Amino acid sequence: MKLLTAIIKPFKLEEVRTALTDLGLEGMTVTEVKGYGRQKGHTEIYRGAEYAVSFLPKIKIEVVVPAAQADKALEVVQTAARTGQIGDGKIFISPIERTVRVRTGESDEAAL
Amino acid sequence: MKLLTAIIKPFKLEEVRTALTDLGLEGMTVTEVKGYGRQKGHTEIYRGAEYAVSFLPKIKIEVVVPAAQADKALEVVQTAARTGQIGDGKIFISPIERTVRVRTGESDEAAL
Amino acid sequence: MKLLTAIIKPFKLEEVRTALTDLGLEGMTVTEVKGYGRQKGHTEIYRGAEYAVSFLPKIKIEVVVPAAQADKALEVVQTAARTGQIGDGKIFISPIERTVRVRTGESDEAAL
Amino acid sequence: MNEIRSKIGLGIAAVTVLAVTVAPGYAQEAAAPAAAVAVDKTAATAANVDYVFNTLLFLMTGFLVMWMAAGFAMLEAGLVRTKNVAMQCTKNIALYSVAGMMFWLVGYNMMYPGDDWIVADTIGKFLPVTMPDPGSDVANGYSTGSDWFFQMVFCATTASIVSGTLAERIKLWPFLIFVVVLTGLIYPIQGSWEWGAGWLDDMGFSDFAGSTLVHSTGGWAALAGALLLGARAGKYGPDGAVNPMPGSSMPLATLGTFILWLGWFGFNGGSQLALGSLENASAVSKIFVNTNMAAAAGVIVAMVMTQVIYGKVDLTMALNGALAGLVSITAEPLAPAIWQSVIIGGIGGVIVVFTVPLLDKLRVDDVVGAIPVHLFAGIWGTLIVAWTNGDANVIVQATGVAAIGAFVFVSSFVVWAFLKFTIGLRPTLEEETDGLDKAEIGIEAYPEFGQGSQRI
Amino acid sequence: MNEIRSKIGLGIAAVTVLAVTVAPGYAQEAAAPAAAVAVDKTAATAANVDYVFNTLLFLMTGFLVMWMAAGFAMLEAGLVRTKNVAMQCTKNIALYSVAGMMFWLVGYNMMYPGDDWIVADTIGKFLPVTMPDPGSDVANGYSTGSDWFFQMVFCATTASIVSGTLAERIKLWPFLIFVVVLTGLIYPIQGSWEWGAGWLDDMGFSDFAGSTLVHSTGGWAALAGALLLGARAGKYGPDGAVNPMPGSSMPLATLGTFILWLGWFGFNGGSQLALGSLENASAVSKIFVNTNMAAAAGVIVAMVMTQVIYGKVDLTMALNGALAGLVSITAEPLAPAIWQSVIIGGIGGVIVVFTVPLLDKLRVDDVVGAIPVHLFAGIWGTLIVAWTNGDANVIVQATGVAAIGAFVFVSSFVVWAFLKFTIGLRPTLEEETDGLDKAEIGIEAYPEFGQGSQRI
Amino acid sequence: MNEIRSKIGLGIAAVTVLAVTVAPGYAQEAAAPAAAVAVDKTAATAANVDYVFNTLLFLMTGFLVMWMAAGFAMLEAGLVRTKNVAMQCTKNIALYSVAGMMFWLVGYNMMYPGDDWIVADTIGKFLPVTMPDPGSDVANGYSTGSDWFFQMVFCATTASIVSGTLAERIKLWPFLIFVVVLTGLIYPIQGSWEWGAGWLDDMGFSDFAGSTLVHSTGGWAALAGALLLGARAGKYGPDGAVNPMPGSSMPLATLGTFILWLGWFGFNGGSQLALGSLENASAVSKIFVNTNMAAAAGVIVAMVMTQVIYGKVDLTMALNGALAGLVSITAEPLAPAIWQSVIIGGIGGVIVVFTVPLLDKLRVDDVVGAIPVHLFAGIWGTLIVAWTNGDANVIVQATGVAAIGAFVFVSSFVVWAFLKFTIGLRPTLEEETDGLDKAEIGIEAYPEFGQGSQRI
Ligand SMILES: Nc1ncnc2c1ncn2[C@@H]1O[C@H](COP(=O)(O)OP(=O)(O)O)[C@@H](O)[C@H]1O
Ligand SMILES: Nc1ncnc2c1ncn2[C@@H]1O[C@H](COP(=O)(O)OP(=O)(O)O)[C@@H](O)[C@H]1O
Ligand SMILES: Nc1ncnc2c1ncn2[C@@H]1O[C@H](COP(=O)(O)OP(=O)(O)O)[C@@H](O)[C@H]1O
Repeated sequence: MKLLTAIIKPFKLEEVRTALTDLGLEGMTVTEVKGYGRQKGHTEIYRGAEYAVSFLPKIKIEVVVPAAQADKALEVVQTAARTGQIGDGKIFISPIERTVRVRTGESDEAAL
Repeated sequence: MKLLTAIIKPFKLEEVRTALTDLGLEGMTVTEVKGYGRQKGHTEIYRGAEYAVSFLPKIKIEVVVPAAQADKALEVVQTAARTGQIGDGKIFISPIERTVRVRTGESDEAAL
Repeated sequence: MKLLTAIIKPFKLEEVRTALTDLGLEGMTVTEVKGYGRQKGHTEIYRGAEYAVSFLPKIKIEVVVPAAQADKALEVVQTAARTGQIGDGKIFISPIERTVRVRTGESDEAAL
Repeated sequence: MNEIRSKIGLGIAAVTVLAVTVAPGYAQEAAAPAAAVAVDKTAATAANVDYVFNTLLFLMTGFLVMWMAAGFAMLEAGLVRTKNVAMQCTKNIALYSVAGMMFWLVGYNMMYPGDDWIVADTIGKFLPVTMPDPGSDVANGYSTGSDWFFQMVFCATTASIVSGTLAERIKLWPFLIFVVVLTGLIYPIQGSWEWGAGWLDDMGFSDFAGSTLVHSTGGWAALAGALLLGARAGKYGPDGAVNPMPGSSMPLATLGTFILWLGWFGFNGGSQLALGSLENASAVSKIFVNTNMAAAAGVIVAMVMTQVIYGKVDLTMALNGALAGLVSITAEPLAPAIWQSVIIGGIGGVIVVFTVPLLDKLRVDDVVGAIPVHLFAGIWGTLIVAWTNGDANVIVQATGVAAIGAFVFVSSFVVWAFLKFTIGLRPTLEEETDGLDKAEIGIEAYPEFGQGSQRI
Repeated sequence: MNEIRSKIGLGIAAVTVLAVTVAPGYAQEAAAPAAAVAVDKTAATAANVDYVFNTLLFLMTGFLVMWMAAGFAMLEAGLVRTKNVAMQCTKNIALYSVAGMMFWLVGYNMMYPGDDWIVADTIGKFLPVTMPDPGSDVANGYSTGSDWFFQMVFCATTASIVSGTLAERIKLWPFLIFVVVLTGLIYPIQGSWEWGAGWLDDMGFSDFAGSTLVHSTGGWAALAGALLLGARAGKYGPDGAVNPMPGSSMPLATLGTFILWLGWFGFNGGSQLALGSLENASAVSKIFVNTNMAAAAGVIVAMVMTQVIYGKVDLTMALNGALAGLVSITAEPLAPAIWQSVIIGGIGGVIVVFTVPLLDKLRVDDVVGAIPVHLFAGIWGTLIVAWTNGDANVIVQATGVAAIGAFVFVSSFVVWAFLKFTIGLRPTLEEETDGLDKAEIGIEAYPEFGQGSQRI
Repeated sequence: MNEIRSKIGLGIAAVTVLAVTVAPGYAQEAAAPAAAVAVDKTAATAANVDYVFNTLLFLMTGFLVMWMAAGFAMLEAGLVRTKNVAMQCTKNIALYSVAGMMFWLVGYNMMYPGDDWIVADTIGKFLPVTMPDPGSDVANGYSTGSDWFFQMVFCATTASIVSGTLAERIKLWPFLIFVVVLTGLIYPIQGSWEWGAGWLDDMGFSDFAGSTLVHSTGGWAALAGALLLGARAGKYGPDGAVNPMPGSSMPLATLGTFILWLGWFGFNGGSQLALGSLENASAVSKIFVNTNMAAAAGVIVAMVMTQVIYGKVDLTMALNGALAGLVSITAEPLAPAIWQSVIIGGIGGVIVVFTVPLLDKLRVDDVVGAIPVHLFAGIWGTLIVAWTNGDANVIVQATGVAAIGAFVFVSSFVVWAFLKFTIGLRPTLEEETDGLDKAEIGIEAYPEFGQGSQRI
């Protein structure tokens, strides 16, 4: 199995969720994060003093998929999350060795 | 070493923490997340219009353990987090190649 | 590529960010987390009853780097995050198999 | 030909020699014969100066007490967990609305029946309130509407108290049904015994602004509910453990307390019931001072005690301390010297610090500390009246406390029990776990996840 | 030789036999001839008792209405998304400031021109306000300053209403420029027609405290803006879908509503414009009662209806219900019996529950529900005056509603259109997506990320 | 035989021909001879009309100023970081309580010693306050209790100012000990020089409502503390860098500012000290108007300036601008024409925009901007009195500013230094880093992590 981690713009969450569901992937976990990249944040002035707002709000989506579906999932996420503007985000794929469903104890792909 | 990532129901956090501590695992990191799976969220009505609350509040626990202890840890987490209801969550195991303790520079299992 | 995950004290975030940027790593994602480790949390009394505040606020930094730069990145993070006090945190390194930049579709190291 | 606001045609029509109305200090000398005098109520302003002052007192202190509804809402919103905050807001605005409705339909005339009792000196008449024509409202030394408003907000306060204790585990509509009975029957019946010149008043019981009539009454109703409802899931461990469940927002709780403190000047000051004489104006002033000092003492005592006992100041106890000080002085805010007010209020603070954990030991789950603050400090305040008010007698005071306590507790218990065994009081465990906002209100208090994650 | 505060030298200088000023119930009988009487204004206190009471009424109810500015700020802060909360706070404190400035420079004298019209009974004079010397302020039955203050806060309320509807998608400065025109010209011109004794007043139109003059006016201005501005990005889907965007904080929205409710006692009560007689004091009292009951009915109706229709109580609808009840009773809070107030306010609640989704169907994006609450309930409240006030006539009432509606809508539309096609009203889509706090204010409402992540 | 509330036995006892008390406009003409007249204080209401009005003014404006304590609490809670919010709430409710206690035990009689000075015209007598019997409170033209209450809330305001500047890095108890000295000695001693008819008053110094006596005094005490305490860890970089530490909640800061603005009508309006005549009622009204306009000007100026200088409106500066406008007009809210108030308040806004960054350049860490708002604008407001008040003289005004400044700064410095070198002022760096909520209060302001993660 693979863990697909996508850092996306927050307002794209719903589209990405729908895209993944359409693919038959019915589970995911999202986290509120802040990101820093090419899109650099900006300087603000607070009470007359400058300060850098380095990090911008992003959403992290984590979805564990059967290895065979990883490429397809990556593709639909990329399509759904894309605006073409800087700061659109990144998708990372990493290995998952084992998965267990807490409720039933089912393992691996059966647990997804 | 292995990273054990558990997505659980929020109110099970304390039980899971205790279970892991009892196993001698004295470190973990938790994150407030929202999840989507078989347990689907629900529809709400706000000011007369329907909208989907797709994601439900969950807690993500990350604990890095010596490879040898991974199975045991997985087992106790599953036991502690289980309610038998839909939405109980998932446990994922993935590889960690290196660990360093910031304070001392100790490495790998010594750093856990 | 490697994913470097660092759990650090919140007020060290800016220093760690600068250190990584100085290394030429221009992307990272941060998450507000709570942690538990040697540094154990503490007991508080609320309205006359004791309760354990088990988890302390930490910041999780995730940065995906080319494999070749992983050691260097780990080193600068450790230096920047260190106070020498208990609770300074941990750094974990894990494998990333693929990276895609959402905006352009560029892959792997070109996407970082 | 309607309102022409400001500048236009608002003239001064005549100059007359003045006849004036006189009323001796009401609260203190209420036995004064009610000699209604037919003064020409539209011709001469000053003839009604006293009337205007008294009415103004009711209106001004009335809106301060009305503001306490917001104070309870904020205090409770701050002391419940995030998942129940919207529910608590809903309950508070709803109960204030229901109290107004019931006090119009039933409560007021049942509480102040004049000579028109169903059971003499015990149960008043049953009749909705109608407002007299403004021009012919001469029966009392103040306007009927202002009095109704002032008394109504007291009734609402009683219901607010109940809301806090039972938070986080009671369904909305059963709670509101209880409020209907509480504000329509229970509160006005017991209130008539004293403020309606019923049997307790005949006995010489003394409760100036309602330590017993309002605060203990709310406390007893809350206690009956808490016993039947049980504690929040997880609050008490099987091994005698108490699991604190800290509230969602300390600044909201603090704001709520400040609102209540402010409102209390109205609560106690307005209970002088008259303003338009040197004696009454001074009495109201003295009440302001004593009210403030009792609250201040409650805060300081709670802070020092929690610092000494627990090693840290407990903010929520300090807030409860302020309120306990206020409740303690409410039965007699006029007679005490300042130093006596300080002691009375300070002991209110002591009561909070000791009885909040005590209730937990007894496994009575009182989310916001309303029972210590309103019931225990209310009893204390009522009994100690005898210290500073020569006309009061501690046995009589205890009788009043006991009589009202028994009546309110039993009748509330019956109503709660009826609700429990018919429509049920508690949501399911799952609903409680998920939070009542999700189960009953359909919107979370802070619904956003991920800044900007809502559509665009 | 300046202030010597308290205890020192504040003596009682003389005892005189009293001559007193008299004013019959103003609001009801405003046709009373304005016979200014030269009383010795420094010599005898009681000679000015009525003057002092009336002035005090304006000051006290005026500060209550001023407080409504905070109510709107909190309500709107709670009902917009987090990324626009600081912007909403900024707009609200700014608009209150601008309203004060404009009502001084232009508004007040344009609204109350006396006999000094530019266009007779239609457009008042153009002149900044100056305060008379306190010692010689005898022209009316109250102090000029107190009246200006009371009328100014009404003007500010009108602007607050607009702010809520247009939230989350309008740039700061264009909005404030609109507020300049609204508070300096649009509001006072239409206001003069009725409260300035202009042509609507001559016709017999009746709007006691401003269901039409204040609330509908704000609502029309908001509607014109909403039409020109368009909906928030993403609010309406291409397929007719409505995407709710729940607000950031239910407790802030609740607090705001309680503040508004409290302030409304000032809004309606102070509109009696006089306090210093039995009749006036009683009238103010009756207004308090009716105001409270209409709001309570609005809450209860909105709660019951959302429970029945949607299966859960909608807190934001209940809050809107309170406000709609208040707006509904504002055109005539004095004449109705209590039960009539309950019905009038309750129908306000019905209006909210039905028209909030209706507006969404029409794709008019009203973030806080200001159009249902202030415009629709304002029209309802104005028309129903004829039911309880024998002097009012439903045709005349409808004429007033239509005339003011047409004037305010058209003139607002022109101003909004001018702004739209010159400096522009809307931020870029990216700015809107990121939130206006970032784009225009430079600080987020809750700027911290990660507790303690700011430097040390 | 106690209270019989409402409807029962509150009669009108007699009709008498009226003798009335008269008092010329106090604040302006305080030199008027204090001729205490023995009127029958219980018999005839109207004989005491003036007394009742003045007392009512103190009570009403007093509760508005009391409400400012909540305003400071919310403003400061909003402007400190999350980890210190509960601490700031605790400090604010505690300091209000302590101020009341000290002003009773020592402050009031030291500030208003009458003829009973320890050092003539410089240090007043040392005696706790006792309240006269309500019926015999005839010495002044108002009730003693009402005056004490009104003056006490001013004293508390002074302490609130200090709390904001020193936030986020001072331990609770040393801070409260300083408050004991400030409210018990420093504030009343300097206050006696002017409002107690001491030497500054003899010189002709003029400070109507306390730009210097209250606001600068708070500011000087805060400045002395800030110098001895040092900046928050990390606030200033080694290279001259200033690291902003944005506050936790803009809506709470906005709410706090609105509360303060509302309270200020009491602060300035009540300082007229009398209401019961045409002249006084009009003066209070004019004060309301000027107070409002100065604040509005402060907001607008701060908004325009931050827009022009920084390219975005700074909300916190706009809020500070309102307060600086208010402080600026406080020394003389009665004499100015409206346009003068606008200028005086607007320059308050200018002061804020320029001196907030200036203080940072000087590395004086003032968390909420209290020194610019209260000290700098307070000095400005005091000096400019000479422009509008013919009786004031700019040299005398400067003398007062300097004398009070020197006394308060030096005495505060000594107290702070004493505390610093005995029990210590600062928490450890680790405690500061973790936040004072954890270190000193034991509960975080928003204690929940993960919605629902607390037990069930
Ligand atoms: N090397 C990285 N490791 C982890 N997260 C990253 C990395 N680079 C970028 N990100 C995340 O992706 C987001 C978008 O990246 P950015 O470089 O701004 O945009 P783009 O990929 O369109 O050039 C960042 O805000 C950050 O959260
Ligand atoms: N494929 C997945 N990848 C990542 N997280 C998942 C995945 N499937 C489920 N989860 C997480 O686990 C939670 C519980 O899953 P769910 O399917 O609702 O329950 P159950 O496993 O009991 O059937 C989800 O809310 C989500 O956070
Ligand atoms: N085994 C682990 N797995 C995941 N996170 C850990 C683990 N051990 C520690 N952490 C994280 O690192 C933080 C610091 O660890 P701690 O043991 O307190 O300090 P130190 O490493 O200095 O001894 C913890 O609060 C927790 O967030």
